[in-house]
Amino acid sequence: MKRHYIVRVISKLLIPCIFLFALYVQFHGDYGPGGGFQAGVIFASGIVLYTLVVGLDRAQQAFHPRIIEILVAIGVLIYGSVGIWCLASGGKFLDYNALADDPVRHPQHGQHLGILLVELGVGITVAAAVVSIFFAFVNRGRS
Amino acid sequence: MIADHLLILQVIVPLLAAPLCVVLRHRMLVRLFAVLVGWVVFAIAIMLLTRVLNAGTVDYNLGNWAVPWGIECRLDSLNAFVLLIVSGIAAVVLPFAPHTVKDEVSGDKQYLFFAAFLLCLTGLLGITITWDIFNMFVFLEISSLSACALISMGRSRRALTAAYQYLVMGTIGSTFILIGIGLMYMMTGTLNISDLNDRLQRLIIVNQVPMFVNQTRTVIAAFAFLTVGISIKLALFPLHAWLPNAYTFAPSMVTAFLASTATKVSFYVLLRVIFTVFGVTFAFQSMQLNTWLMPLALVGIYIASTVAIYQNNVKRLLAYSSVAQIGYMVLGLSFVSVTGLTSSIVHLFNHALMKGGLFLAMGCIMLRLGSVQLQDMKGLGRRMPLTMAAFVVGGLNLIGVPMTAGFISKWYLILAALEQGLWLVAVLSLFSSLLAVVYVWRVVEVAYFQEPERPAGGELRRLNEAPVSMLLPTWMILGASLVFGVYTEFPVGVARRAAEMLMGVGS
Amino acid sequence: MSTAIAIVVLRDLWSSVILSGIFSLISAGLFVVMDAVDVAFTEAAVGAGVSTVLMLGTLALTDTSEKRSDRFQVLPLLVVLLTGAALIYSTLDMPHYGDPYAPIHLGEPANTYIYKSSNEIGVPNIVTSVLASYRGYDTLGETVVIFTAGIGVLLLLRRSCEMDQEGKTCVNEESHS
Amino acid sequence: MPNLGLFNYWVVIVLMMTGFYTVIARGNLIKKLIGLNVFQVSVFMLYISMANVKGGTAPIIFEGAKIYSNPLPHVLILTAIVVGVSTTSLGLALVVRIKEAFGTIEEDDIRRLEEEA
Repeated sequence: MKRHYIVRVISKLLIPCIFLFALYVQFHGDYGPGGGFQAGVIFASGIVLYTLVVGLDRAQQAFHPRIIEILVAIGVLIYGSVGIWCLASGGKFLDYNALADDPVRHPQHGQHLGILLVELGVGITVAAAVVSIFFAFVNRGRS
Repeated sequence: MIADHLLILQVIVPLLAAPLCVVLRHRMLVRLFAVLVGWVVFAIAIMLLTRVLNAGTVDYNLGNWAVPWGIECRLDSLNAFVLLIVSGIAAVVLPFAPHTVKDEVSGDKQYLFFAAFLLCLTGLLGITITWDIFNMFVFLEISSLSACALISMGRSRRALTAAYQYLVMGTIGSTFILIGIGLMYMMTGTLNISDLNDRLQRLIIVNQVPMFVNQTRTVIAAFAFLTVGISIKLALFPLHAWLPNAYTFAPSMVTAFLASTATKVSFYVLLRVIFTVFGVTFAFQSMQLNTWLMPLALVGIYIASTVAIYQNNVKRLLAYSSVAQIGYMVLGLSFVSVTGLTSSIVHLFNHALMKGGLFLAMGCIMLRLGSVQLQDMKGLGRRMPLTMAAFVVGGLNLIGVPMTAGFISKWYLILAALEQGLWLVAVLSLFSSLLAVVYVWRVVEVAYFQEPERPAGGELRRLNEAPVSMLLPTWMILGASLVFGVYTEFPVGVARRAAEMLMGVGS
Repeated sequence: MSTAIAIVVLRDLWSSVILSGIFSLISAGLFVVMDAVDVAFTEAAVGAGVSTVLMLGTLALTDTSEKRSDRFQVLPLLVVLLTGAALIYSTLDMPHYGDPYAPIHLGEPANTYIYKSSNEIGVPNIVTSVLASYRGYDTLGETVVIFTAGIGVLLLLRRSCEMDQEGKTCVNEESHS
Repeated sequence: MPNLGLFNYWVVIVLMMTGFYTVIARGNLIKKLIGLNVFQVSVFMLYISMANVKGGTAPIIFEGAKIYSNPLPHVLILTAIVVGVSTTSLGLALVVRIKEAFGTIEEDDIRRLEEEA
């Protein structure tokens, strides 16, 4: 890959855009199509492209498999703890209304917060899971 | 406060414990943690069952959305009972784990193994408590994907192909279920189980009015797809191809867990879909489901038991016997009577105990002997007396000898057959026990009445009895099957209540 | 549709994998036509993207062409025809495509999702509000499914002791197990 | 032609059966997974077809739109897509391991090797 300047330069330009787009999709899911799941996949595809360009070793230095693996778990934990937080705030499991400061008059605030956090959890899990699956396949092929 | 949320905690505790395992990572910590989670889950299940028995069904609306908008979880005497079985087996199997897992899974992957195990438990519990048919599909997938990963951890390379076969068959099954759910949803517009039942009944009644001529053809197809899909998951006789390999090659602890829970939960799903979603009238009067199921169950019992007799791998022998036992459960269902259903549900409970115990005993043998081939087990009765005694107890259960739990379920099955005047069926199911005698006897004969072959010139390898942490769970679970063979009020009582509820009689 | 048939006929696995990617992409297009933008987005990213990449990765590790088997199997064909017939039979009573009076569009829960969600949740994208709030528990399950897949693949594919590049920690772990 | 409105479903069914046939008739393990994919995607189409309403738009609320297609099947299918890709990735991982262990990914060859062992 060292000599493929065009590929390297274009990807270097492209990868930040992909990450940015992923973030857009992540946080704009309330208004347009998209959400945590799609954003996660796009984010992961950015990392996959990075791996293809710089090679597995450097990619794994930047995104250490152990950390990725923990992130997969963290995403699920975020989702679950939002549910638990709702329990603790006196609501039912995943009852985001309970998260609002004023659940009676402005339940939407709680809903917004809940959806945001939950989508974040989904995004993290999906991105990390896809990347770790990809790394697992590539690693297997090397040795 | 926690008491109100027990129902959802039943699923959430193992669900969150799984990612925590990945974060914890340390081998000892993860092991202890998993055992702890297993016990907590079991304790919750006991509390829930007592509550259901005392106060009737328990509801929980997730996100506090009323049905049909949100997802509902509901517990009645049937699924509370299944919950008890699944979590009980998990609580017993988890302490059993360390020795066998150390043997079968490499050290730095053990936390993943336990995480997968907890996920499988989550999936099974989730299927059991949910009252939303699509949610059921989601948890079904959690349990079957994690089960597939667990099966593939077996020592032999054939574990891989077994897992692949399980994955493909399972996915076909769940896609069929998905089609069935889709068709049903199309005709009713809802996914909640009570709502579905309501609207389906209305469809069937409206059907008489000319405006909706034959509106039910789609529903009939939905019923067919759901039944076939679940039957694949259940490993009902002609669709059982995945089961023997999966049970034979999976790690011992996984076999013990799956054999005593996964098919049981599938059977629960079958009951739920047939009785609660579609209703007795539709399933058995319009569709005549029982005329299909009864011969299938009987043929399944005979063929699987006969095949079991010719197996030389004892795990495989027990796997085929499982296929036969599923036949008994379905046979009980096909009588469409309270007694028949009681026998099915009691057998669900008893078979979970006996097969769990038997496969745990196999795990002990695998650990010490390194093989479960029949010819290697010669003289094992004297070399590992406690383990083999456990096997004998389990075997007696399988045959259905009086004073064991197995006897109770057979008794009710035959009672149900006689109730309907089906003499032939009663005689046939009694006679099929003889086949069980044959395959259990084969193992017992080899283990107790044959001398172990000494390696040429050398001394026989000394075998230690399995460690206490493995023997204790094995005996606990088989001991329970003996206790419930004598004190039958508990399982039979709960099962009868559940059966009456399903048939729509009594409370 | 021709793509799908080509997938079955072709022996060369590279082509079938690429074709299955194309198939997913076309179906994503169809989803857009049928007003399911969120689903289309996901299908394009997942079906055409992730699945194809993983399949290509697998091909790189295994064989690229399929062995020809001469025997013609009757049973699978029979099963498929039977299933297909059952499905066609089921369509005869279905509400027609786009029929606004189909049961799923009338009454609950669809109407509340459409007309009340902006008030109850305050999010314009109804799919998001149903996904994350009304049926949030399903989505939790979905996240767990992905997590399960991740764990399963790691269990299967990660070689023991390859996590640490130095390799010293895992040797120790093995020895005192 | 009263049944023209069902044409969409029939195409979907043909696709489904194509995928299903690939799964159960083909001996190559990867091909089976591809077939499974096609099968599942076609089922997704069944769901999305039923969600559609004539004259409706995508279920994102904006000024001027009155009729929306039904969001619930979309949500269900989003979940199902995720389940599908999870299954595929796990299946592929198994295929890789099978290739390493048996040296082949043809069902017939594997069965022969298993019987020899």
